[in-house]
Amino acid sequence: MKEIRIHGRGGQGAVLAARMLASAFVQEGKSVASFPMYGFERRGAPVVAFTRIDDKPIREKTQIYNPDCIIVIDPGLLSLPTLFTGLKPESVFILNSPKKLPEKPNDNLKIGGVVDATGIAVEVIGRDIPNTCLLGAFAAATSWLKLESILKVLPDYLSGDILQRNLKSAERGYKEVEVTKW
Amino acid sequence: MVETTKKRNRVFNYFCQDEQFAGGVAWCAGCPMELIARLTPKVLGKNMIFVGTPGCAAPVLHGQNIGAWHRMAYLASVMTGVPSKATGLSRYYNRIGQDATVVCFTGDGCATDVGFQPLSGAAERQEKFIYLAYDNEGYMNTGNQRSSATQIGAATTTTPVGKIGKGKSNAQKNMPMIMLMHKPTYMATATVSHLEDFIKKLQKAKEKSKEGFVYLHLFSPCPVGWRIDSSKVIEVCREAVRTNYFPLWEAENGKPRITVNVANPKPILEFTKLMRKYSHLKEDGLAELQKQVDERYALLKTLVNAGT
Amino acid sequence: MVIKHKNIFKTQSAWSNADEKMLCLDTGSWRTSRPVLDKDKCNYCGLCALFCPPQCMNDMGDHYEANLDFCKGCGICANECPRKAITMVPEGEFTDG
Amino acid sequence: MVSAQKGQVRVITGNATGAYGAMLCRPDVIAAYPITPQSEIAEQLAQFKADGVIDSEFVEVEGENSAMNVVLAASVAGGRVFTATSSYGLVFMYDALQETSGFRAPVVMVNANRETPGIHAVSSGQQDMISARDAGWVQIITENDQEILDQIIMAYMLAEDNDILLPVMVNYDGFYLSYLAEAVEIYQIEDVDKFLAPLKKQSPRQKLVPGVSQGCGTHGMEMGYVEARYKHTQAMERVKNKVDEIDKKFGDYFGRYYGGQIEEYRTDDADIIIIASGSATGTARTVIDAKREQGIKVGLIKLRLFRPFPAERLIQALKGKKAIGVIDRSICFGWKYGPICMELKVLTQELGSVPILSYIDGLANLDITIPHIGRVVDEVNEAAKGKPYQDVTWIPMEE
Repeated sequence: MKEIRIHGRGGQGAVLAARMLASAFVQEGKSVASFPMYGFERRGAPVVAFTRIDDKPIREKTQIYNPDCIIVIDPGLLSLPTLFTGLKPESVFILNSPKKLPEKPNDNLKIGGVVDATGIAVEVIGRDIPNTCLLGAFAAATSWLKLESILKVLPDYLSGDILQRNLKSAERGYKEVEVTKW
Repeated sequence: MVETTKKRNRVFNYFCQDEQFAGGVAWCAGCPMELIARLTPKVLGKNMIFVGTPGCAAPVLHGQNIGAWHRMAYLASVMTGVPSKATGLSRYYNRIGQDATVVCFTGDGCATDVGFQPLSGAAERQEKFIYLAYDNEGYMNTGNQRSSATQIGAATTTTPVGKIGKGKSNAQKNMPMIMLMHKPTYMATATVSHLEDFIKKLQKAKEKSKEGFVYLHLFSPCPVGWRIDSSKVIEVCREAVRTNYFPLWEAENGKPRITVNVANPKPILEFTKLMRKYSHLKEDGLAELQKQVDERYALLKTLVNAGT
Repeated sequence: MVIKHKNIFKTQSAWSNADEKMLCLDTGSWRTSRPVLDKDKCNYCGLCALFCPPQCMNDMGDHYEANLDFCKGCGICANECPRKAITMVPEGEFTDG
Repeated sequence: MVSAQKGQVRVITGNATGAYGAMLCRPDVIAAYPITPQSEIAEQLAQFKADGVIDSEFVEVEGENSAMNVVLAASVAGGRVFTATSSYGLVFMYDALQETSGFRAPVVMVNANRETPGIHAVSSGQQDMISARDAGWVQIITENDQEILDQIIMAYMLAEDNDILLPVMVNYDGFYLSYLAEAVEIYQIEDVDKFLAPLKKQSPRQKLVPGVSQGCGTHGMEMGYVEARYKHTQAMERVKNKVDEIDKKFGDYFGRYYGGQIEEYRTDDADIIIIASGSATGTARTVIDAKREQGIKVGLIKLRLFRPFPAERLIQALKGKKAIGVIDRSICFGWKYGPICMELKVLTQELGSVPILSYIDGLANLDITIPHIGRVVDEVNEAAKGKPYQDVTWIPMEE
């Protein structure tokens, strides 16, 4: 089983990203479970979303304490003291940032991917919704699933012009992510 | 011998159905609500269905075990659920093409107080049924406690007159006006002293309830709680109209129109002297009551004039 | 010993059925006075019948007569009669009352 | 043996699943009012209506109390109805809940479990459901999204059965299942029609019809009241076997079985049993497997039916076991034990003097974690060996 934890803020699409990710893995025959944890739904408030993927049915219904991958949608959340808590050895870190990746932020990290998802989203989508771009980056950095699987499920969540722009955003995330292996 | 006209009173012609209630039912002698309850099905006809609540009407509207006091279909409800239950019924009957005139039959306590939220909600959604509130200005069934429909100065068991207490200290909630602001498809005030006016409004209510929400506010003084001689109850209704204490009007789609014009309204004393619930009021108390009546009537007139 | 109770309701839940059992009270016994009509004064206008809360005035063709089985003796008919043709008379004055 | 065709598999949340479940059963009247964490159901059903997916009457009520009253009345008039709520919404329905069960209206309602008492916890917990346990409803608790969908279909089969005629509340953990996206098979609506078709072959139930001299909600006077209450409790008793029967029929038709009143997991040769409900049972299975590998003979009972309480099935499953641990996601004011544990204690005579350990966990969105359940298993195991044990443990307070 792989466990992915996504940190974002209300309105950035963390919850949707977790769900899209789950859908994409279903395309590849995996079992999935994804849920967010928040109280009141408020724009700007920190949100954490969880996605589990496995070859066999997933039974656990707890929050994720020992993630295999952390995706940070809002770079401002890098200062969260608990961000890397419980990280498994050899895990993956995906960051939305216009800057370079910080030098191996945690000992347990094996792969880091950084992409200016906000920049790309503003350019392609016209708004700061970096989630689909980060999914593309995730696919490229982890190789846990194909970009095509992500592109294939986006129409379940989006439609029309916005869908087209998000498809493009995901593709650019896939291509433009800067991957570091430690 | 007095010459008899032998002409049937034309009000009888409005009745399309026989009496639906048992001859003897447990409502107080002289209660105008009994008259309202008995006339309503006579005018509305066969496919009317009652939704009733605890209150003065309930012991008769609702049966006892398998027995019933009337021949109509009914759904019993607690105070909070009446308009919502009527919504459920009218929506379902509408869906299956069943002809139905759904009538909520509630007192002012339910309409103005504890059951107001769903009433307001159903009105806003323009649910297709008739909400009939018989207003006896308090919780008469439980022993004459005040409701928000109780008028200023009135003595009730929870606004008693005593060394300090002078009856209810706040003015009555202007329920018809509140409902007017919901812009129901049709609404009207009525009372049983003006029978033809009342019955015509019932007929219109039935017709309009096929299009949207209908609210009827019926003045229904309580001989027991208000301490009125039971023979004078219709007279009290009449004086309520003649003093403008309870003006008779109707409104289609939010446009009010006075249906019974009172050219020279009598002073409020002509109304209050018929009952003992105001008997403690001195000049200032009566003046305050008169002020409330005048203000409310002025507001109504303003809206009537603005609408035309 | 278990006493077997006979079902009141045929259904699972509690429903009343007027066709099976129409309830009726002897409200005539509530009365302390009864309406007495002076036929000479009556013009058959029908207001007594229309205003009667229990709607228990019988149409006799040229006048109305209270059904004393149900008349609660409220006196509205007497008060509302425009010709003052109805008088409320205490029940004690009637041998059957 | 499965006769239904394969449905469409979609990754959707528990809330959306609830809406799909309702949609598949073609309700005549739906009324719903939004409340976290259930709002998505109201939204999704409204969207179905807007898209023409359902032709139900959809009433956008002004509060939960009205939602229950609307569906109650439409149900009494003969319709199939649906509503959904959570937490204070359920509490706000309380008078109407009593009427609905008292009128024996086969209403199906989804309740996304959320905390209720005074402290305004916008978070998961079963306290709402527990505070409505004596409202005369059938209460069923589900574990995952697919089970929500399946249970709604089974709920109609149960509620509208002429032997039952009771409202059914389908519960699932708010925040956990309400927002949990999982792959869910959404059956073909024609298959659901076929599955529910036997309901139409029953003799028609009593209905409220304008122009017919019948009234619903008559004053139950003396023996009338007693009789109605007696019939209600008798129907509650019948629910138990009916739940098992429907589970079997459902499984034979759609291919998924849930065990009926309770689901037993590795209980056959178990010495000790953990009882849990809702989403925590999924996590518990993982723990049971791990503890089995350590040589602890532990099994799990997932409580699906909470009202009526599945006493007979539990006695059967628990007979001869050496210790029992019960995990409650709510509390029971007036007793120190959790509510499910308290109910289980009624069976002490049948179960013998076996240690029953009560655990309170998972209140207010706190996780019922793998280590938590692991601790429960270890302590129950020690108790089974005759060691002294703590009666009640509030796990988060002792961490």
